Amino acid sequence: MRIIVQEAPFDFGQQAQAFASGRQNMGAIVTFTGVVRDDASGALTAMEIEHYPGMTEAALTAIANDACARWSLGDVLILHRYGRLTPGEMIMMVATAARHRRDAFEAAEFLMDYLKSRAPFWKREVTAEGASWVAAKDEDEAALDRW
Amino acid sequence: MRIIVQEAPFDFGQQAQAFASGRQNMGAIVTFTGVVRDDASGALTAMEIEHYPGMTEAALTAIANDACARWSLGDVLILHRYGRLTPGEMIMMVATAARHRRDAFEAAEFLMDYLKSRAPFWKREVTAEGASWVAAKDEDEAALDRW
Amino acid sequence: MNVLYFAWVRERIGVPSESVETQAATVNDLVEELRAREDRYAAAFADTSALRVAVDQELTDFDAPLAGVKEVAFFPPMTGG
Amino acid sequence: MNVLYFAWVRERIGVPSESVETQAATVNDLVEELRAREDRYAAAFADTSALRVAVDQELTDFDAPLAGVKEVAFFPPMTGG
Repeated sequence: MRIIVQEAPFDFGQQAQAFASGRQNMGAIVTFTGVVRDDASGALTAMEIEHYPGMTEAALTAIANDACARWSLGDVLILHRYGRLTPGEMIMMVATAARHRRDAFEAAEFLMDYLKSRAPFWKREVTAEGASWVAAKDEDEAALDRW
Repeated sequence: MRIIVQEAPFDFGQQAQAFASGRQNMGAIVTFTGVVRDDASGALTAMEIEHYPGMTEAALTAIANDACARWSLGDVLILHRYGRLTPGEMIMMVATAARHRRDAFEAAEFLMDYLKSRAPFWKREVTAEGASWVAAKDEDEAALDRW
Repeated sequence: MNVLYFAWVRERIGVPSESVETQAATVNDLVEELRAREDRYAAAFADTSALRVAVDQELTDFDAPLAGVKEVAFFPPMTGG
Repeated sequence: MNVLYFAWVRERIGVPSESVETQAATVNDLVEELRAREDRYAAAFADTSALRVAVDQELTDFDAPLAGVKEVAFFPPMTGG
């Protein structure tokens, strides 16, 4: 299991390749990557991500451990950035390796649902008109009921 | 949309990076990669994959088009190999890009479920004792009922 | 009409494809004609519930009509992914 | 006890963290004490249903006890991923 919290950009291709390589006993690899998405108007200047340094890695580790307890997984990676990002930049990724594809898919969705609402990150959108904190969505909270 | 059928190995990291890059309007990228999995005994020498050259690309394109009709997707990639592969080699990958993560995840699972039972590939396992065609699994056929 | 065989169907029949002269109206009629030819066909088509068929490279059923069709392929359930 | 604030809670209170001397038995008691201090605290804690709390870096509820606790953090619902 690898948990990485960093400000710097990451090389998604390299991370994905390294995670997937040399897995003779894991038939299924799933990755999810989150990208800073500009809205249709192109108004977003930056996305600023604040986090809780002492708690973040522990919270991500706990979420990854939960996933390993619920599904038969060979490995889990969670990588999440903080700081100032611009549209098109990758914010984070998760990866799961499992013998069977259903486990790999479900665990990756579970990781994402918990990252959204239970990991100590807060997003602030910066536009030409000013900045505002992204409000948590009811649908993200509701997504946890699935598990 | 990209549909690739080839005998040669592919560079998963490079494909994943290229697929995910430069997507300011797509917040969610999901990839799935299938790896030739050796069973616990380490008995598998090779996995041979036969396909139906005239039909394969058309069948994969139809599956990708179905996914685009059902979910709001920005892009889809399906890459599938044929020929003789050894344990640990990557057989195939799919990738989906969407504004929202649920669309990207569900579409990738849909692609995989249809690839398993509706794309004209046949797998043959080669061991020291001989070779045998992989039987289709009831659970793979049942997985289609979900969609 | 070109008839193609894949995986163990190909192995039982012994060739990957062949040209077949037929007036068969449906895939089922064609299967009956092939079964009557030789034992290797009878063996390959013993249980059509274990087979799938594509007509002009589209998956279909065994009652599909063959009028105007150029290519029929028989194979076991697919195992991609 | 070290008290931390994140996101708009930090902005309203004006500092990212501070040391607080308190005998509060629970998080709710601590919130009451802070609210009584100054308007900026009252503003930040006006609606605790809009807030989340972590005690010694674990998510918990506002009725969590504070005996032996070293660090309490207040923040809005998280928006990771």
